[in-house]
Amino acid sequence: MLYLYDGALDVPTILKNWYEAEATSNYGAYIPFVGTVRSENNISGLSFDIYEPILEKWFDSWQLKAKAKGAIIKMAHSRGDVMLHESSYIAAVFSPKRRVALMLIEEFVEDFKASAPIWKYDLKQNKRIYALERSTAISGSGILGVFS
Amino acid sequence: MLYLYDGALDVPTILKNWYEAEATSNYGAYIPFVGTVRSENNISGLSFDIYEPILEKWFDSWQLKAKAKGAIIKMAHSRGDVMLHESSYIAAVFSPKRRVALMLIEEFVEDFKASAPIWKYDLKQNKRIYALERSTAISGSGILGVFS
Amino acid sequence: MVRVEFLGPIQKKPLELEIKNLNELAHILQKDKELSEWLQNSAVAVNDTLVNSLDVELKDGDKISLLPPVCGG
Amino acid sequence: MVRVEFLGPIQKKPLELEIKNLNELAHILQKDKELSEWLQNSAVAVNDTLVNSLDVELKDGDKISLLPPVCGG
Repeated sequence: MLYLYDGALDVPTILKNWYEAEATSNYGAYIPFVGTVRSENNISGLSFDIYEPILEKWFDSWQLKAKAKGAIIKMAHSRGDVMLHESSYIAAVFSPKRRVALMLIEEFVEDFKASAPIWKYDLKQNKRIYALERSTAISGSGILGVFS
Repeated sequence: MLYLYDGALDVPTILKNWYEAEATSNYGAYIPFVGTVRSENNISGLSFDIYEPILEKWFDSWQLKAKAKGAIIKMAHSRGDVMLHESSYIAAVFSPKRRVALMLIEEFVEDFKASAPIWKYDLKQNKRIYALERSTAISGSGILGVFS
Repeated sequence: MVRVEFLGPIQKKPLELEIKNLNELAHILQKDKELSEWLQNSAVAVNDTLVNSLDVELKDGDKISLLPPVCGG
Repeated sequence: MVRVEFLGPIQKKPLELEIKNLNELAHILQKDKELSEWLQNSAVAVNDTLVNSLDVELKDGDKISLLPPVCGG
């Protein structure tokens, strides 16, 4: 339940499809998180690279954590360019109970920001500039830089 | 931005309308919470009474709290009967930043459960039974019961 | 005259009472045995604002609401 | 032969190296001045599993990936 799309996400359709897919699964809470490209720093948009093999493993490990609490997670992300006010990211939790859903969406989104192998670039004057200062080194980074 | 409906909510349409209404407001995060009627205790559905004057005041006070953080809140709730696997509640936060949105949706939904003047009834064999054991006394309750 | 409304599951018609404060209301309602549990677990609003104490003076036309335990969502 | 891939913003073609462990890889990559910052802030995966130490033996056909700082969403 990891969906990658070229370009911007069709948010209403994805939210509708996910809601309807779980309509009779007896989940009491559905919490999507939708991330949209904001106008700041004179960008015309953002662009994304994704390394899918590790993203899939990371997502599968979260799906197991969710399952242990009776919940499920769905996620959609854009590859390539996403322009101002378009959306590039949706994560959603379905859970029988609201407390689990509220905790899980927060933990998932924060770990996504820290760990998911996705790289962000600002689109500015036809250039694609790596957003290093807004990026986070994955836990365990730097081992190849230590003199041994 | 408080919407009350007779019967079940049309979740895909509401999520779509809210998303599109704020599409160019430059919010980076949109987090809806959707509450759906679960099959449990042999109920055929739930039913709700709402006291609107106090609900509106409560909601307005939250809108001010959200505004102080640059965010907005929208909420939809059902009046009357909502059957199994239909949805009765949507709350959503729009915020420039994800941290504010994640904190706010949690605080709002928890306070909603504790404070919003809405009463829930189980629908069971054509009876409407007040769900006292799942309900929460509003802060300050009981002052009329103290002998004075 | 003050109007007293019983919200949600409290199955009781509104009252019109000649009272000057919430203390008087507490005395009157405590005589109604059917209300005793509701008085223990209900919040009180005067003119749609929740109050936390009985030290509230009332005037002609005020509206008092009793709000039993809630469960939206 | 081991294949080394540089992901995301690291603008470098994959390498094919005859190495037996990650320590050897560290020595080789540290000679490339253009990589020095990336080595400090990148995570390392062997066959798409992240590793936390250089004490990893490598075998023919293994794939090593360097993952610079991430920012999804």
